[in-house]
Amino acid sequence: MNAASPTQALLLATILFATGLLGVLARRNLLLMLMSIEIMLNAAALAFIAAGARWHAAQGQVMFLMILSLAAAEAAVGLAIILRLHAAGRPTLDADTGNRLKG
Amino acid sequence: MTALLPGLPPSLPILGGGIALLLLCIAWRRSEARAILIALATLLLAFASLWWPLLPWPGDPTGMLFVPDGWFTYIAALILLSSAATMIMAWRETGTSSDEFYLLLLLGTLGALVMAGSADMVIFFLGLETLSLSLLGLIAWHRTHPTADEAAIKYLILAGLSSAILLFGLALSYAESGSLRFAAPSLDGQEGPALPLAATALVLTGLFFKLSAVPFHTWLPDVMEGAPTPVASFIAVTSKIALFAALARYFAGADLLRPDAAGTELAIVAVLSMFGGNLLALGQSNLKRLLAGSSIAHVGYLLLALLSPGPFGLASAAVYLAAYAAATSGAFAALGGASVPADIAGWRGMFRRRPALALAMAIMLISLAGIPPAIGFFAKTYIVIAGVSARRIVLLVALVASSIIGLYYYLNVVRAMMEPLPEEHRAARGTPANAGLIAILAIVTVLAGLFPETLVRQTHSLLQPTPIMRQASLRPAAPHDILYRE
Amino acid sequence: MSDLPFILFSLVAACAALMVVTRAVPVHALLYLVVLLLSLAGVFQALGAPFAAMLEIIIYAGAVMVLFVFVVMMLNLGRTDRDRERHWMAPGIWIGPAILSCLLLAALCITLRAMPPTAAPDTLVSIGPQAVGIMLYGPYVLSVELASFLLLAGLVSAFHIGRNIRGTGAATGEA
Amino acid sequence: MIALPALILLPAAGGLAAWLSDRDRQASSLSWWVAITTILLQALLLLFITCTAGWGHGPWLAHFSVPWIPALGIAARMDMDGLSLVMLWLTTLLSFPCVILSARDVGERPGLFHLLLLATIAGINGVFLATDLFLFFFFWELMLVPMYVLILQWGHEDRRRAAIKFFLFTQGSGLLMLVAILGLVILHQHATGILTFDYFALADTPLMPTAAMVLMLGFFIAFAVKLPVVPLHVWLPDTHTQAPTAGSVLLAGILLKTGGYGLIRFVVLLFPEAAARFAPMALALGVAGILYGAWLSLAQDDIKRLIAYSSVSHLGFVLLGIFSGSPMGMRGAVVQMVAHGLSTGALFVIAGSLQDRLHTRDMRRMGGLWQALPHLSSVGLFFAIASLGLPGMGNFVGEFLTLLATWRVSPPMAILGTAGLVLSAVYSLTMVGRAFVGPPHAGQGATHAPPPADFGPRQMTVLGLTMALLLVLGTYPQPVLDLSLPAPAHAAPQTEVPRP
Amino acid sequence: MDALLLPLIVFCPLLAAGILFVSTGRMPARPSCVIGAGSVGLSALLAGRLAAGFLAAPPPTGALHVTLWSWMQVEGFSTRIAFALDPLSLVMMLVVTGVGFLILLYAGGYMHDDPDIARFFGCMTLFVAAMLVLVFSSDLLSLYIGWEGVGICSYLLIGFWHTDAANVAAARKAFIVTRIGDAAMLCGLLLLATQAGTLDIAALLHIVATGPAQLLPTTAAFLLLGGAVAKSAQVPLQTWLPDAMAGPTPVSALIHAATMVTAGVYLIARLHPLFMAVPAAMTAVALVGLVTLLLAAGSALVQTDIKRILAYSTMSQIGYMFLALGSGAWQAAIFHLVTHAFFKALLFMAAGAIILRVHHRQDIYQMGGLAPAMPGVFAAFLAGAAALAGLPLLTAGFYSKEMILQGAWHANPLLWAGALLGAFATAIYIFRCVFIVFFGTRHTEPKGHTGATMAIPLACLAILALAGGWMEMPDTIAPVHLLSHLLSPLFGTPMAEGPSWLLWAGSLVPLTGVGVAWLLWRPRTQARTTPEDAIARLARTGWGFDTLYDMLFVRPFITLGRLNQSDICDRLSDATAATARTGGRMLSHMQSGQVRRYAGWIAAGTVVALCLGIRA
Repeated sequence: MNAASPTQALLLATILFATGLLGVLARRNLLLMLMSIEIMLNAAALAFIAAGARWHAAQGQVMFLMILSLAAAEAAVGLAIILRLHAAGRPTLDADTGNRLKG
Repeated sequence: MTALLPGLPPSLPILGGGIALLLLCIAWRRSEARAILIALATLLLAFASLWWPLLPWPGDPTGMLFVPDGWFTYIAALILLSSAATMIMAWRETGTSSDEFYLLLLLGTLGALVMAGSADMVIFFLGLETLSLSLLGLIAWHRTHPTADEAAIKYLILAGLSSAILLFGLALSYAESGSLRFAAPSLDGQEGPALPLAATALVLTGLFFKLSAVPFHTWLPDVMEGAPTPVASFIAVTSKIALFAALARYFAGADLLRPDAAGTELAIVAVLSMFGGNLLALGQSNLKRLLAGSSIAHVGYLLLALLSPGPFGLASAAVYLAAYAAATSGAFAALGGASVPADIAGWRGMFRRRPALALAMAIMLISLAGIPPAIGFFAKTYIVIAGVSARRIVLLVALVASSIIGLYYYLNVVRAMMEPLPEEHRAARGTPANAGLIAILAIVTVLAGLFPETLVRQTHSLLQPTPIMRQASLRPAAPHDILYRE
Repeated sequence: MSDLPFILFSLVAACAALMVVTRAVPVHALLYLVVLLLSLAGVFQALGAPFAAMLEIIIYAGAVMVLFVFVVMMLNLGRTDRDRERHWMAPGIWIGPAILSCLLLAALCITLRAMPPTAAPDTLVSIGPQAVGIMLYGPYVLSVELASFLLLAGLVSAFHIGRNIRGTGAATGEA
Repeated sequence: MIALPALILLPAAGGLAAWLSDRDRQASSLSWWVAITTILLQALLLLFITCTAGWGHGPWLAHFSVPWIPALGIAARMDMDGLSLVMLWLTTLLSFPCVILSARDVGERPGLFHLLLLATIAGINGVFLATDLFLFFFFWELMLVPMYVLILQWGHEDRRRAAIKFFLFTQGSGLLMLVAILGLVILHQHATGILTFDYFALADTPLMPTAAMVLMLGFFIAFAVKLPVVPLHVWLPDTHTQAPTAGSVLLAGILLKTGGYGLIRFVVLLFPEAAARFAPMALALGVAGILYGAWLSLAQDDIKRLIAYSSVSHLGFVLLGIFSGSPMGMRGAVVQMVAHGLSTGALFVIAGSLQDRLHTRDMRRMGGLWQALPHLSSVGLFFAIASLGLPGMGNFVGEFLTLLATWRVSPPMAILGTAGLVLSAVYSLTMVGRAFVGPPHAGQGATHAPPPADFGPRQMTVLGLTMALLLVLGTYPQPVLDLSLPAPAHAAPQTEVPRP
Repeated sequence: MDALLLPLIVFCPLLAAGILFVSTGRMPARPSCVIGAGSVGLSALLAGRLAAGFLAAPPPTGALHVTLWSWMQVEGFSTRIAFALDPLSLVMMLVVTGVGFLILLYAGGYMHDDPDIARFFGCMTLFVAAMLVLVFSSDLLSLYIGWEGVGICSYLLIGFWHTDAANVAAARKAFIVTRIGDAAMLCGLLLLATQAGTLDIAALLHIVATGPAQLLPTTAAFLLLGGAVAKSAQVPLQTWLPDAMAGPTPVSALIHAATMVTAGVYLIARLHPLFMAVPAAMTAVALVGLVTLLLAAGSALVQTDIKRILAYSTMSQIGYMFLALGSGAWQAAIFHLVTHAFFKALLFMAAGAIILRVHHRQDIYQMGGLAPAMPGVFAAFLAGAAALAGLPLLTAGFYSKEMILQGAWHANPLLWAGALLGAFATAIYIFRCVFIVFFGTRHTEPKGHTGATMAIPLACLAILALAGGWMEMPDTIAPVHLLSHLLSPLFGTPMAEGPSWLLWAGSLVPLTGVGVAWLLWRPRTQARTTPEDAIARLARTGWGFDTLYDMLFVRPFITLGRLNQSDICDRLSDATAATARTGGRMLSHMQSGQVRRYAGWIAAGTVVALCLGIRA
């Protein structure tokens, strides 16, 4: 079996996805949570490309483009919010403490 | 041109045009009044265009990116109306430089419409994320509110997480079937159904997150509390309507009565949502959080309708969506118009201070609780008809039991409003536009409850989302079909 | 097509991802993220998606990561932040997330193994920019339009949020 | 007959008028007069309906129907038979003490009070008339809302808990009934292909025994909560205790009767076989209610609670009668409902007056009231005696007939029910002994407050008429007996009932 | 004419009751008396007129039937408010109206300074009306109206002086204890109505006589006996009667001596074919009577309260009547009922006159030596006592008691022996009372004098108590059988008389009793006391029945009720609510505000859904 098969790529995507999830769940730093989400998005993108390769179709890459634009936009907004948080009193970017919205 | 824009409903370009126009206006000179006028006019135009489509809908979604069928038309009408309600609520409530607010609202509405009408994963995904990103801006609108940032970052991270999960699910689905059609994988003729089911599970996570079904609901109370009131209304109403429409579309061809994993998961989530939402609201003293819990519970009821195929299933869901939209919008409008803290203590004695407002709020809550004569009563009855018709006994029991919990907290608010207040002070009034909105919604809620025939007839015939065939992919997958290879 | 680059890039990507998740210093994590993205570009290339690989490098590893670097720099993190980060990453905190991730991984792996064979032969064909472009500006032209709205939404949101940073910062500073 | 919806619209409109007439604060008693006028008009209207009803043209006396939600087969359909007529008269008659005695002295916002009172009455009238199941359920739920507000706004110290409990219990069980109604509708649709909520059409639904049982239970629980049947009675003592006097009268006098009415009209007549199979259980529940209610009634210190538990006991007889499976028992149950409405309603008026005068409901702080309030006490004594089932009063007729009907089915149950009569004597006389007679309570003499006012001519006239009604019912119950048998569900009135 | 007269007899007191109740508090004392006594007097006159007509020309069917209206008519059961006048009800009617009138007349004097006199007369006239309904009804269910009606009047009158908690408690006890019997009776009625389909007495008895022997008569007879036992204060439901003396003395005279308490006797006599069909029931009736008469006589021996002595005596005498009923000596029972009404009413009224004069004291040891002070009352009391003791030849009680002894002898000599023992004790206790009250040292100075309204009834009743027995005499003395003859259409001819030594025994035993009483309680220098041993104490408390019932039934019932005052079902619903609230708190806890935890929930939900998908 060809090692570079789409199935193997999907496996890699899964591993990356799980790792990203691990990061989101385990890290307390908002910045690193954001990075972990980027990993997960990349994993999804990889999965699309692999699927496209599996079906020999270009739609996987179309979707990749869309994910890319989402990732860019989300990173922009997310980082803006992080900066605002940082400026407005949560300099540690700790996700666990300082929450007012709860209960 | 028509070949390039398969199935595009005319309301979408109208919204797009409106957005562009608004952008230009903002670039030219900022003015809140002009912004809201343009936005409302856009919505109105889009609304009108629902009845005069440029392109006739052939009834077959094959090869189309959008499915402008009856279901879409109805949902789009609800989305546009509730967006308009949100805008009226937001008028003079959102502080300075608020014309961008309307821009974002229009963008969100566009996303919602796209989502409700999409037949393709790409389109759906884009709609979803457009809505999501504009919501981010809306949630974080008030720079002075210390909770706005928190709400926004929570929404950002959780929405990102759920988007990733959704995307991964879509990718798996694509990998499995080679089709980007936005429909639940059919399980017929498959050897091992595990992969499609796993893909569905992941997709459902993404949808449930946005719908805030238990256990994916945790963000909703926090975000709604942190967001400006009109935005909370937008999240609770417009966004949910669109997502529910998409969910219904996703499962349009599937047999949900079959005890496979997707049906089971939906049923479990429905039960959890009913109880979870109501129990969550039970312990809340903040009205926004309470309404968040209530909206979670209503998702559960809607899922019951979705899970009850048959002549009443989605028709009842459609009626319920309308009832829910009217009542929830009304409740938020009242919240916004009251100019008091949004906790129960702040609403005490409201019947003495602002009797009309309190009455309207009471009507909305009664409708949400499903008590006659408000429309919520009929809508809930209709959903129960659907459930009974499909013999969803467990779900019905859950509905009854959780509704009783629901009654408690809705009435608790009504009770608080009736309590006498030691000192008689009059609260500031909201804008006349908001007052008018509240009045209209209250009247509609009661009148529709007394005479639901029109609504029923509207929804009775139209409303099955057209199933999207999975195999009707844009490009059938076969080696010889690869047109362009390097 | 050679298997070796694919395997190599895959390994690097997996390791880099793990490093990103476990670094105490954000800049280190960021650098590993860039490594991850680059190796992913390699994987894309190996999968026959050169256009995607290029975009990954240019836009992702380039533009998006620059944003991150910019923010990390603005945050002005120091030794105390690193120590705090270490403290946050006590072993106990990893148990729950690790279990969940492993379960997810296991479940997905099981399903992937059950993936039915496709009608297509198990060979890889390269789908270049041309094919993608035709697809993009053919049937999916609407999605491009929509993507522009998506970006507009992101832009407006980010603009609105970002516009006020200094103001609020100053406000807190004064207070 | 257009007069049937008028029976619902008239109180509603009158209530609105009363509310509007209270806008200016000067004439606060104006709304009271409006309310009285409304009730009088309602009585006249009912008299008119009684006179012009289609006597002799079959069991159904009047009919009204317009489509409401035709898409779902829902119509605003009302039919009146003898049973409905009796219950409507009971409602109308009891509205008088409600308004004339209790609502007169309501503190603030009398207009709203009258609006809610009349709205409740409108809802109750609707319940007694509706023969479209959806319409019935609509009214069934609708009558609760104003009642809830009444309790909440004008109730006593623990009113919040009581009001919400009342609402949750009745509404929650109502939801079960809704599911049962819809189940029946859907089964009917499956069998015949017609979607309809029409009572007469649904009565002909062919049902499997199990399905019939399940649906019957859905209805039964809703009505059992309302009636109330032990152990679903728990809302009742709290609610009665905390409700304002008019609310208690309305609750005890009429609202509970909707449960009995529903049991007859919907449980027994729609599901005769299932009801017959369920009868032993229901009889046992009835007896349990009689004994348990009486027992707890005896243990109470709060006079309103005592009366409330006595209601539980009395309405156990209604359950016995309804499920005895014979027309006799059903007639007895109806008489018992009417008599209980009159006697317990009056007792609540008295208890409410006591609370107004003494600012307590605790019988440990009463005693010897006869000296200060001879009229009130003698009236109280009369109704206490009526409620213990003295022959010659309406209560006895009801109890005797239900017991007789029960004896035919199950002598042991009837014997246990009869034992309840002994207990009813015990608690009634205990109440009299603790509140009205005996040495005056020590605390009363100490306070230098002016002696509480006794019942005046207004109260005595209304209560005297109530007494007279009870006596007439006890000695000449035949008109009620003749009317009270419900019309069979299968004998639908084909068209408009011809005028005689 | 007669058909109109019969309801009119009931209606007169009923109307008076209505007027008196409505006018309570506004009508002065004298008109109240006039209306109260007058209405009953009018009834008595009408009754006399009716009786005369009846005796002169008895209706061919043996009874005069008047149907007033149909009460309830439903499927398979109908009942009417219907009156019938036959010899038995004729006798009862005369007793009720006649004695009732005399007592009301007396009450006019006795109660004249009570502020609530209108209420008193209202209750009294209502009682007379109810009693007449009881007597006249030809339908068991309308009889039950009267049956319960007299019960409630008894309740109202025992508790007439309601400011005293003891009176109220006594009234309640009286009503509740009799209500237990009433419930049994109601069961009996239900059984009869179910089995026979009617409660019309004539039809019912016809069915019993002709119908197939089955369970019906046995059970029904015992159930009805339960009602009779309670109403007539027989063992084991006798405990209420002594306490009932808390009411005004005229009440005790009318209700708790002359009329209401004999309703049980009347009921059994009225339904005698039913009881005759069940030998076991007859035995039970006789035994109940015997036991009661002995126990009550024993209690009466040691009482110190004059009214309680008379109350126990009443129980004892009704025990005689039950004994007679159980022996099948129906005429004897009715005869004794009549004479007992005379002499016991007399005794009570005389006692009332004494009590009024000695400052409302009722303890016989605080009286003493009253004979010179009130000779008229003494004479009346003596006449009553003699009749009660059954002193031979002169007194009415002698003849009726003789007849009962004869009947008992025929039924079972053991019964006779017991009855004779009772007669002995009767003579002792009543003359103990006479000797202590009227002879010896005077402990309390009487005041005032006994007015005419009280004296006239006393005189009338004294004459009746002595001469009333002459309407029926043993053949040995004189063959007079007026009453038996009158009643014979109903009960058949009375049984033949026994050997003549029975008469001698019956005559000598009371005389011996008087002698014993004289020996024990004749006027002496040292204080006369009652023995204070354990048996005496037990007897004084009515043989401990009260304590027993209290421990067995009342206390557990009340205690458990108190424990459950807040309703265990209520707690269950509260628990449900608490569960919901806990659930809400748990969900709020889930809402910790930490975004990582939220992400965890999402991930967990996803994983669970995935696992579901794989398993499926």
